[in-house]
Amino acid sequence: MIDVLYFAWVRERIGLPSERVDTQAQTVGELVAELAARDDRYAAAFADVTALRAAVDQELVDDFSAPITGAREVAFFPPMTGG
Amino acid sequence: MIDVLYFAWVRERIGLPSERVDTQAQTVGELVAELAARDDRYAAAFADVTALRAAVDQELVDDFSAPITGAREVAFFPPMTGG
Amino acid sequence: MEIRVQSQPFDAGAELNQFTSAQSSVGAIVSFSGIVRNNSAGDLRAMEIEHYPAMTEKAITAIAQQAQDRWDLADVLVIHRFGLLHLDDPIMMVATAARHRVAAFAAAEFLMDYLKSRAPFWKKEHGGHAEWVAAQQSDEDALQRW
Amino acid sequence: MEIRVQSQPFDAGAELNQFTSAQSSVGAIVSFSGIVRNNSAGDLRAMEIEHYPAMTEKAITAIAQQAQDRWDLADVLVIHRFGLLHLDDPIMMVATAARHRVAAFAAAEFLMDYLKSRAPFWKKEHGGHAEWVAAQQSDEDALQRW
Repeated sequence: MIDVLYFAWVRERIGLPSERVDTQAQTVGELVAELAARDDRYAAAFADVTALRAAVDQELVDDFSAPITGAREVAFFPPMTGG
Repeated sequence: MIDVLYFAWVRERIGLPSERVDTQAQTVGELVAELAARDDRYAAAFADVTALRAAVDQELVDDFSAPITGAREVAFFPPMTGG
Repeated sequence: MEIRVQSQPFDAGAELNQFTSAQSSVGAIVSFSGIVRNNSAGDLRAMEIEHYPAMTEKAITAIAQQAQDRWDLADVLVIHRFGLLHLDDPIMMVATAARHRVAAFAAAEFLMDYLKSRAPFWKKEHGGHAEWVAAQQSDEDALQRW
Repeated sequence: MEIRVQSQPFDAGAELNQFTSAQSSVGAIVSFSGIVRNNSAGDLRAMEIEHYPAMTEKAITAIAQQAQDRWDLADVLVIHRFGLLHLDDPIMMVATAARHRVAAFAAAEFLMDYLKSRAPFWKKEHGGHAEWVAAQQSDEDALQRW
């Protein structure tokens, strides 16, 4: 079980800020594939992965091949717009 | 007649903040040569012209060949240390 | 080093003075304040800032630590708001203190460049319609110079 | 644009807030404050700042005008003191306001680089003995980047 968090338009498209997911996915990319297959809302949220960023246990990952084994929390969001 | 102003250590070496000078000098450099010839204090102030900067009518000049004909005020000082 | 993530407004001038008076014999203080400006349509009613609470302070602290490792800084302050903001409200500020101006300026710009693209905030403009602010390629490119 | 040359102290935070509130829908405010720091011997009692009254405001105005010509700025503030100052006293400040942070930062650094070497101020440190602060070659070199 892993906590999956969504922010900004990813959250809006999926309609949830977070959920617990039971998954065997080993990488961020495998988790994305699983989620995207769920229904139209998830498919829309994950349609363009180049527009998405992810963090594993609150650390930004460089790309979606990043491992999630042992992770407690994975977050998906658009590129940050702080400052 | 021209007003000649001195600042910082130039002022201290000459012992005056300003004076009126009767001169036929056509350039900053000619004025420096006249002043430096006056006495030891002036000679000390103008000994190293590379350490000096000048302004003619409150405009910094690029070098001492700058003309002073018609000018009302010439100032001598070390490189500025504002900020 | 002080990092604050908050929904309440802050007084940039008071923060600058407090930051300055906490220093001793520092020659240079640089501050940056980010303020809600209008959208391109000119009809902004509010700006909503979402963030990732568990990550935000950690991410900003890591960025500030990088700045301290890189330049000879006496101190760093970062304040960043989230929630609902209005036109001309303060969004965030950074301040840097150093012996010399070059370090204070470089560190403040570094902090801003990284906060822009690497701190987990997302801005939504509420105007005629609501729209998430898109990340700028120029902001991503700005990281290349460091 | 506001240029002030004065002997009295000023409140950098209050100046920053007043400058900020005078803007409308500006995204970025950068400020720099210069503060009296100790000399290398650590025995500074006072810093004396001499200036060229007839030239000072004119020179600073020309520098600020150059900054406004060069960047898309909403406003510029420069305050510079002269006279006798003490450790940790504010010497001067600049503030710049712009839509975007890049212009606000660049203009503030440009102003500082030029004020350092092209505004008619001379600093004397009164410590164990009194000494005029020497201009740094690095400050002269800093002008080359603009």
